[in-house]
Amino acid sequence: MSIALEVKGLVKHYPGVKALDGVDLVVRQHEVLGLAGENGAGKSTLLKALVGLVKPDAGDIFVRGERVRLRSVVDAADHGIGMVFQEQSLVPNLTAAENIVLGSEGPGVRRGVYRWEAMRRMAQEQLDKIGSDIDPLARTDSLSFAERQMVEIAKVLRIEQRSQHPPVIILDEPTSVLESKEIETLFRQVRRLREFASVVFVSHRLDEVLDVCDRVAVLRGGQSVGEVDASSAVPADLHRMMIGSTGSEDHYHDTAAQRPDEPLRPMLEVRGLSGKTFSDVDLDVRAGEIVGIVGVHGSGREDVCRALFGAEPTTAGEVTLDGKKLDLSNTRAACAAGIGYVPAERKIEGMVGPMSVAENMTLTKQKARCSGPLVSPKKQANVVDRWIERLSIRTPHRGTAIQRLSGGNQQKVVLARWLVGGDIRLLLLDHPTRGLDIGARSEVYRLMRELAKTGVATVLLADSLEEAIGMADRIIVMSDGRVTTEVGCPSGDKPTPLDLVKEMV
Amino acid sequence: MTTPVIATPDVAVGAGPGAPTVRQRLTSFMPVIALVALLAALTIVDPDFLTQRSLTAAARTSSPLIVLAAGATLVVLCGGIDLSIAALASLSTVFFALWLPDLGTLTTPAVIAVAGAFGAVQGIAHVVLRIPSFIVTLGGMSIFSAVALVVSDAGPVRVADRDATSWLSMYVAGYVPVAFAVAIVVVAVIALVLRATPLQSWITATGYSESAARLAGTPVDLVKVGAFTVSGACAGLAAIMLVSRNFSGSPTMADNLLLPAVAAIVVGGTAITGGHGSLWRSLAGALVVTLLRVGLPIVGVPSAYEQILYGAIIVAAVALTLDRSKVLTIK
Amino acid sequence: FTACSESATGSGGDDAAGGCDPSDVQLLGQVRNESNPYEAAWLDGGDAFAESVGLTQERLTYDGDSTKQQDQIAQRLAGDTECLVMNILPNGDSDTPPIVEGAEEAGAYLVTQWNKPADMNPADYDYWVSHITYNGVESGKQIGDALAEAIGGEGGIIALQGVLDTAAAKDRFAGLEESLAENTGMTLLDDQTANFSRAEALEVTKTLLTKHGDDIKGIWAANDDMALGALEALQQAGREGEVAVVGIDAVPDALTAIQDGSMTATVSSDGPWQGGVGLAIGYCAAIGEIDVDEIDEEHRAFYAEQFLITEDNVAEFTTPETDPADFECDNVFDRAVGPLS
Amino acid sequence: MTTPAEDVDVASARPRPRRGLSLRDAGPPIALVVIFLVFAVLSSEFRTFDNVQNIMDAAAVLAVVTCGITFVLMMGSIDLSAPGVMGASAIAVALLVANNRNDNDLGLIGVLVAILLAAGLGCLSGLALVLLKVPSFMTTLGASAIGLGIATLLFNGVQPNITDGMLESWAVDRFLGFSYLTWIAVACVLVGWLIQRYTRLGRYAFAIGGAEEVLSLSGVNVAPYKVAVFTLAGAFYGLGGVMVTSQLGAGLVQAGDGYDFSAITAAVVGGTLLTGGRGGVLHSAVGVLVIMVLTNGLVQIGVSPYWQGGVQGLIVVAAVAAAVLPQRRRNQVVK
Ligand SMILES: Nc1ncnc2c1ncn2[C@@H]1O[C@H](COP(=O)(O)OP(=O)(O)OP(=O)(O)O)[C@@H](O)[C@H]1O
Ligand SMILES: Nc1ncnc2c1ncn2[C@@H]1O[C@H](COP(=O)(O)OP(=O)(O)OP(=O)(O)O)[C@@H](O)[C@H]1O
Ligand SMILES: O[C@@H]1[C@@H](O)[C@@H](O)CO[C@H]1O
Ligand SMILES: [Mg+2]
Ligand SMILES: [Mg+2]
Repeated sequence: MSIALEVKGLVKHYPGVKALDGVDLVVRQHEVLGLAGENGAGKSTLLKALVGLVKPDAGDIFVRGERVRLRSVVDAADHGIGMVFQEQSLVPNLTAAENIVLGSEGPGVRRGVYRWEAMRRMAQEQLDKIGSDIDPLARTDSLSFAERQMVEIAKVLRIEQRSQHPPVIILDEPTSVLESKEIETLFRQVRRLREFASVVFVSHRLDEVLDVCDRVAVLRGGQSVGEVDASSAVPADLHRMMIGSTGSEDHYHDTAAQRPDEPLRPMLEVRGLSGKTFSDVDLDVRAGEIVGIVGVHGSGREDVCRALFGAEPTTAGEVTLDGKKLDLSNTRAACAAGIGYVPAERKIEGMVGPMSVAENMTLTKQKARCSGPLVSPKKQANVVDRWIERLSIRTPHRGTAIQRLSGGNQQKVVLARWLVGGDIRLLLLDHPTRGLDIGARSEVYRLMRELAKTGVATVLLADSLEEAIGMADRIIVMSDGRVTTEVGCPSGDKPTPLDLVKEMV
Repeated sequence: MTTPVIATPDVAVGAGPGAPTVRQRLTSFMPVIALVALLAALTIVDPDFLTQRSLTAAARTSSPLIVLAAGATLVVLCGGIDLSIAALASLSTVFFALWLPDLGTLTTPAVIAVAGAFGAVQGIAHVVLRIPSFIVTLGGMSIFSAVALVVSDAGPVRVADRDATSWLSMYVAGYVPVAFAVAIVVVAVIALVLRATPLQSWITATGYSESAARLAGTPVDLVKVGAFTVSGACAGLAAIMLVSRNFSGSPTMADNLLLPAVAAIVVGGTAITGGHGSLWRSLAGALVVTLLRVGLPIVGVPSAYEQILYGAIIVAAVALTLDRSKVLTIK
Repeated sequence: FTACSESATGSGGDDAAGGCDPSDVQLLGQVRNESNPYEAAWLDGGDAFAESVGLTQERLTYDGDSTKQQDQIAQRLAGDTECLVMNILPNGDSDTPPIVEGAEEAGAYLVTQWNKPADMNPADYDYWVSHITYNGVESGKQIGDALAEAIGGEGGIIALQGVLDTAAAKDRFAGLEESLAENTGMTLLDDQTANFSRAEALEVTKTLLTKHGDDIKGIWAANDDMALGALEALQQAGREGEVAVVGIDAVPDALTAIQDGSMTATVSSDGPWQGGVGLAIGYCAAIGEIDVDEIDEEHRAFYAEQFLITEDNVAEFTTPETDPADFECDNVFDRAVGPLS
Repeated sequence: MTTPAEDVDVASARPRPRRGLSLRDAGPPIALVVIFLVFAVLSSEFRTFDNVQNIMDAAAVLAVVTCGITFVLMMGSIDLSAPGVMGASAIAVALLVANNRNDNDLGLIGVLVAILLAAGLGCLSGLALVLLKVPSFMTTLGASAIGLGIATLLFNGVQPNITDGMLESWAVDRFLGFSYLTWIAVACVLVGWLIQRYTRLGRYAFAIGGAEEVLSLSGVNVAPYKVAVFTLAGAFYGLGGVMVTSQLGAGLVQAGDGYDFSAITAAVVGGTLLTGGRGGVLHSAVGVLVIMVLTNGLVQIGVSPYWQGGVQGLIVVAAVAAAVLPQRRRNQVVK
């Protein structure tokens, strides 16, 4: 197989970090290459260099044997390289069709004038390829997260039209927000792409990587540390390479009984909670209990979470925490009552990008940075550094802007925000492990369990059914804004995903 | 690790690459550099410009603008804008002149408090009704103007008792106008309070990303209302400075200070989109704008060319002062 | 504030000695802007005077911005004030006191025009040589009377007021009210402000024309700019010639309009003369030709002569020119028609 | 393989995504109708056809200026250059068509040149924005000052009055009861809407307000579009300046006074977001009518001139508040 793309000795420094430290990588034609590595290993940086968004400090990129300097996305596209970014990148107020053809409208725009019908057709063609039934003329911001992801993939596939050469298509964590049906469609598409293109695929779900890829290259600390043949490797092999030692197998699989034996005291009681997208929700969470909520798109579970945090209006219902009635009118009251919330859309809602790790971490809990009403920089530094260490957050410094961290590390900071005060009672976690590597996930799981042990109640909207089953003590099934069933999930007597799916339909 | 998470392990803290680089330090001095450059240019054109008397006059002249800009900077940092400051300052001059005979020494605090309250009302309208601050304060601007016209009976109100504001016309150590010193103190006090308390990070978070701030439990609404309140109070104080110079209140006295005040904020390098910036930058910005407003004609630039130069120089000044690494997209 | 002192400098304060060498005198004229004909002509008049005595005039404009005016004056007074003569159009009444005090302290000869607080008098100061204005009540009444005559003493009129918080606007409107009291057949249907602006007058007049329709027989405008805007509105409504229009200022366009019959009357105010004579008075005081202490009380603050201009006498005013004789030290008060009331 | 939690096919249960207009666009028109009806009830003069005509004629210039500013606001930028740009074009056109100051008689070509001058000033704001990376707030403020400077230079102390029959007739002659200026404004709104809906420039302006960085990631070089939008806006202001000159029969340096804030207000009242990405020319047209109906109505019902500004401000705030009511969300960002 001839080589489509080769990277030699790529180096990229950021203030305080060597994101890439002499990476070598070979992408062959007609293969799906997996790229694995912990959060912050340099995957996204490497891939961005391949589409001209990151200017490497040293090293070479060869496309079909020819050394190239990629200056921009257009430049890369002309060389047949295209990418779906880890963070969504669609224009929300344009139609899906426009997003799909954006920047290379071809016959969709003639002499600066839009041909809406042609554009719709072009977009439809792309969407058909991936079997999506999204309305091409729908405004993108009216689509769900997953639908938008499909639009992104439909968009990157346009590269076929752009370059005469077999394209290289890069997918940076495309599955982290997809449903399994959509993932299957995507994988079918990836396999189809292999017929005429090369694909670079990144995911933190290692089984997934091994499933769809032919070969997997592993990055660690900005260096290539080897590769495996996907057909013969198991996730543990990858994981070992990623962390450089024998990794603990501690996944979300419930290991030992964690709960104290005495009956758990009820902490959160929700009665008849109704809002725009949910109604008559009853929910109990006891101290030290993790309750998972599962449901399909539009089940309203996210809005219930937000409502409990005072971030979504409610029309009826009563909520008590520790027997005290909760004020649901604003997030301040929720925080004061000891509730913490980790939103799914980290980039927009979870963190304040330009602010430092330290400030993001201590935004909420004044105890963590103040003596009296005054900020004590020393105290803040102490607390923050302690948590950086505690959660193994990879950051050059507590003063680094959080937007410079890798996704997984950003998530840890967001989570830490609720812990630094030491007064957390109830955690509402919306896809808390989205985009996290295995290690980080285990960290988050361990953290959740430890918090549970200290009596913190948790509501978890999990990334996958397995995660929900593994972590939760009880699972609530929601559909159409209502709670339909509750499935017990005690350690030692866990249901299977299949059992759950049965309950859900 | 099996220690309960709530327990707190000890970790050594090291200084490191989080500290600002030389370049970052330089960009934060840009407003001062712009100021010095402008002063130098004016001096080259007219060497008489750089005298102690002249600088003292410029300092005194700039005081109300500094105070106005400082207050409004808080609103801008939160991501909003306050278009009412000038009209509110005009109204405050009228209040001061009208109330002085009855309230005496209490007039100053009373005017500042009332102006602050008017600011607060706008802030509350903004956060409760969810109307863009641009519109709320534009409405505020016309309402304050109307009230000022009516209560003043559409004319200046003389201040007979000049002693009430004469302290602002004095000089500290013979050279520094008290009004200027007060302006500096206001900037310093607000800046210090922000810095010493969580307010700074709340304001910054609100300005950069309101939704993330809110979901982090930051008191976004309170912070905004607070910013409008301080902005209003600063308009009140600026009004008193104007009265101390004009010996009267007038319903349109400060109206023309709106654009210079906002220009001062932007020239200082504070991002009009919120988040990034500081009061010190606005202080430097206000001085730059003052020098341009009074300096160009004084050194003999003819009126039409003065406008053209003013336009070109403020743009150039912002090109110099804005730290683009802190502002993601320039709109 | 124990460390505070009264002033940053020690200059000024002494008596207006007036011993300047004519060539040392610095002349400064300040108006709102150079983008309207009246004020541009004012500064040109100042230039003409300066040239006649071999000097140049420093031209300052402040965009109708009170604070900018104060800032400029303060800055200028912090510079070289030796033998400085200032002829200034304060933006509003309340802008005059600080200018006067600044000039007094710096020892600069000051002439102000149009606006000053009623209770403030040049006679109480050493360097504030004179204040010149036109009698707004009188001019407002004069054009009111002319309007009454034009509509045959009978019918409705509308009034366009100036910037509400200026003395000029209020005095002129007071004059109209006097005229209304005398011409009882004339009724005021509506009064609105158009802020001395031509564009605003156009819109307001259009609206009032639809509101009152044919009841409107005349339009009283507090200045010519607004009168000209009203004329445009009439033209656009197809009613030109049917409604009488009066204004104040005698700007060239208004004179043309009077000539061609579309406008009824205006009142002269002579920009070039104002620009020249203000500097001349200060200049004469600076070089000692005039002793400030000995100026008649009634010349320290006076109304300047003004004329009602109608079709009959408009020809005399169409080409206003400065007459150097007006600016000779003996003649500078020739147009004074009485002290401010 | 892991099984994502949302593992069941009920996607069809989702409401269909919205494609066209929705309730949240209905606020401003409703406000317009309500305000109109209130005045109509309060004043018999207000509800005459003559007065409606008058309102439309009075709205013409603001409508054209607002058309221009809408594109800028859609990008999330701001434009304060209208006063200077309009002043420059007003003086320029007055000096280029038949007038009392010189022998020029360029007619329509003069109009075109004035608009080009204005477009050039707009272009200058845009260039400073993309090349110097200075926020539009400042570049347009600067461009306005430069425009006023140029206007003052051209004005040169003597009022230019136009004698050009064509330009004068625009304000006076009528077609179907409305002045030519009003029809010009209608045409501008239409052209503006077509640009916004059917051209790359318009859609990209909209997209820039939505997510500028995404356009760059998609390989679109946004800089030329930004410059083009400011240039287009400048051209609209230029036409506005020409229209003011036609109305007043004279070129005034102050022709554009106050149009910056009133145009922004009109656009926002119409539902255009200052943060960009929402609204449009039709929204703005509704906003312009709201403002003009208010201005006119307050005079018609006889509110004291002292209070008019204040009452208008209050109603604008109330109208916007009412219009945003249906779209209020808890965690909504309002700047
Ligand atoms: N713009 C930037 N400025 C500074 N540092 C950066 C920047 N982008 C990335 N980094 C740093 O470079 C390193 C590699 O980041 P990168 O995003 O490539 O990781 P990743 O492997 O994609 O991680 P994840 O799996 O979490 O997405 C990280 O330490 C990150 O903090
Ligand atoms: N009945 C409805 N009417 C309008 N919008 C709805 C309705 N149901 C759901 N939605 C929209 O879809 C979203 C679905 O709710 P939510 O995201 O809480 O469900 P979810 O199961 O967590 O979805 P996901 O699988 O995408 O995480 C709501 O926020 C809302 O925008
Ligand atoms: O007569 C003029 C008026 O036109 C107006 O400008 C104010 O007062 C005078 O200056
Ligand atoms: Mg990544
Ligand atoms: Mg979800």
